[in-house]
Amino acid sequence: MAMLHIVNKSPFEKVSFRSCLNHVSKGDSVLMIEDAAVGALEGTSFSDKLKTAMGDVSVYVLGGDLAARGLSEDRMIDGIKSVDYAGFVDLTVENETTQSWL
Amino acid sequence: MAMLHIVNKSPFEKVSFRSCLNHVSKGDSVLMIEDAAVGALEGTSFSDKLKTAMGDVSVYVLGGDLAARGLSEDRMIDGIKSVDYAGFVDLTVENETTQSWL
Amino acid sequence: MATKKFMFVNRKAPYGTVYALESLEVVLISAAFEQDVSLAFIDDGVYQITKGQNTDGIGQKNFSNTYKALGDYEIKKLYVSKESLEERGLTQDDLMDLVWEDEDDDWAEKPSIIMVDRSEMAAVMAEQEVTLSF
Amino acid sequence: MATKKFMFVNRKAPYGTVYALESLEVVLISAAFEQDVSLAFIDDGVYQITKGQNTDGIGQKNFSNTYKALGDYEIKKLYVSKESLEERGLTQDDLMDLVWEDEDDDWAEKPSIIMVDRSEMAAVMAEQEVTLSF
Amino acid sequence: MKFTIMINEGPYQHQSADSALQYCRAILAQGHEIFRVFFYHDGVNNGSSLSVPPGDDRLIQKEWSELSKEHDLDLVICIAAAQRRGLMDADEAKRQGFDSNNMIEGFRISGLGQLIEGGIESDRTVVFGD
Amino acid sequence: MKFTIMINEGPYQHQSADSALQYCRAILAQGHEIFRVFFYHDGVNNGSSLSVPPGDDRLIQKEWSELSKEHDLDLVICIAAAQRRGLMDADEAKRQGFDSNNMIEGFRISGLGQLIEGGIESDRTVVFGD
Repeated sequence: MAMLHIVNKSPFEKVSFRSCLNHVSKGDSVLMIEDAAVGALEGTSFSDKLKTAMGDVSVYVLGGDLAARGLSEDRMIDGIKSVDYAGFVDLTVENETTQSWL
Repeated sequence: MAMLHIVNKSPFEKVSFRSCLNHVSKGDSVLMIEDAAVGALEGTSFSDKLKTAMGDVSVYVLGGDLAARGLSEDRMIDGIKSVDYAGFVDLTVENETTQSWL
Repeated sequence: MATKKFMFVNRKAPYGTVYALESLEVVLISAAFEQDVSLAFIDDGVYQITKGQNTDGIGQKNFSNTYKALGDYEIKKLYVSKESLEERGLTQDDLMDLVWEDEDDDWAEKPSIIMVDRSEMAAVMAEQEVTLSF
Repeated sequence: MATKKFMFVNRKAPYGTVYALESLEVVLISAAFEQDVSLAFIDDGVYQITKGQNTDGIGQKNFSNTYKALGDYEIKKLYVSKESLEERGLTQDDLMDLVWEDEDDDWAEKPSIIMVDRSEMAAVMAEQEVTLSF
Repeated sequence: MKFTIMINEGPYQHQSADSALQYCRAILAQGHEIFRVFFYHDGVNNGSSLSVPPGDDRLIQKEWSELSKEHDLDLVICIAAAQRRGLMDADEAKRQGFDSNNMIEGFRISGLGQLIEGGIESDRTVVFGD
Repeated sequence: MKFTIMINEGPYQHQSADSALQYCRAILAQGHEIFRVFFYHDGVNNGSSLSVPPGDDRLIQKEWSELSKEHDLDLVICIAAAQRRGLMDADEAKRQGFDSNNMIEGFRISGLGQLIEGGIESDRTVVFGD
């Protein structure tokens, strides 16, 4: 069963994002919302960790949360897809289960 | 002026403790309270970082918070002193200023 | 009612925040619904089940004994992250001795704590149908 | 009333929590007390002053323009951590152009943002008399 | 598809209440069903009737209340969490001997079993928290 | 020595309210003076009058209220933060047209200037939060 992992904390502030990536299964999806959106950027101290994980999982970011923090989508790591809340719902439907990394 | 730095978050969960240690001045004191108390243990993935800082600063832990999490004082890094709330007040008085690393 | 695989994920230390306590309250209620319940203790969540907790100095109630009652409620799968213990300088010896009694085996006491590494924990998580985090 | 050195330490991203917004409200009030005010932006606090913030997608008010008003309130020392920007893949170009007008210099606009490394930030923090964190 | 949502944080302090609200609106807009929204921990404060934020800010509690009315949502506040935090409806206030109450229309107070039932009865359970 | 304390989190959810309470007791036990305790952000919920925790748990709001009475403490709840979160005394409730109010005795509502004044007037300012 594929799982949607929802992360909402900055990878620079809390360990939850890393913990999530340490516990995903191949074929799962990871969605960054709220403060976690800042993790989508290329060229950060976290981006290599995320790019490695992207070999196994699909990664998404809630576009509204990225924009709120002044970050434009063209600075994202290649392969990350931006979604809106409708897309968030779609991801929940497409994956059989969800886990929030609080 | 000497400063008392108060940290209250686990160094394994949040970056605030490391951030504190990156911004202390020689002669300052660091007090671990609440979830930060777990940072007092020897032999963790954080203990080397704290021991290095102890060359410049004095480090204290609120004993009640350590005990609440099932950790005994004999497992602390050498040189860390355990205090109670009265000792917390004393530290606030002895240092001219305080900064809480929230 | 249907039976589903429920997992309660505990990532936070006790007492510093209320999540550990109120999570445990949900776990106890879940027992009444006869679901297939697992608990995961990862990251600072491992501090929830350390032995020897003493809250006299902080003015909060020590609720660690409640974990010992989980076996009586047929909640007997407590997955603990090996890596999380190691990073924190802890071993399984630092954890409470949590057990359940197997009625099919003359009520023999059996361990509830299952030590797993990250890939094993990931496999357990992948099997769940409802995952609640606190 | 006495004049003291006040520092407001901002370590958290805006919108994910209320701290950035309510911290800014305190900073504005402090101006009325004519204190010697400094702000520190470290760790995720640097996201508070990025330019181009657009909150249309999250249902919250965009308050980033308020930082631009700080200069008018004689709040003109905004210390920003170089290392925090770097770790996040940001540069000073990603921050708003925050300025104050120097009345002793024919109201010339001068930058309020002061880029500092960790040891410089530590030195600024060590000078403070009242440090408020949110 | 049927959803249950759990919300662990109160309004304003954390974004989780905002995110959950937007997510619920998107669920409904796509024709899915919300079986239940369960408010736990400080999340119970989303049901407060006494909030008066600045005029240019959102009033999250009222948005929940109105969404509930419009879509006949089942918004459940955990009684144990609510008692700790001082959130109560008129009946509970009366039972406890208080003159005042502070729960906004559209929510109801019930036990933790409602959360587990939501997990069992729904196709998806999604948690918003800190 | 004169202290001002700021508390950023509500009761129960985070330990900061507990820690601050114990710290204030220790200050007073040593004969120091508490100039002011300022409740900000969710910290305003420490002033709620409607909490009814389980019988074997502490009632943090009442402990503040009693400490205030015993030592004539100045416990100040930030009005802007309180309005966002639905915490109000009888006067404010009347002004806003509400039938109910939920502020416990021993606290008063005022503005953010009280925090800055506390910082200026006190020898030490200590912050408790998340």
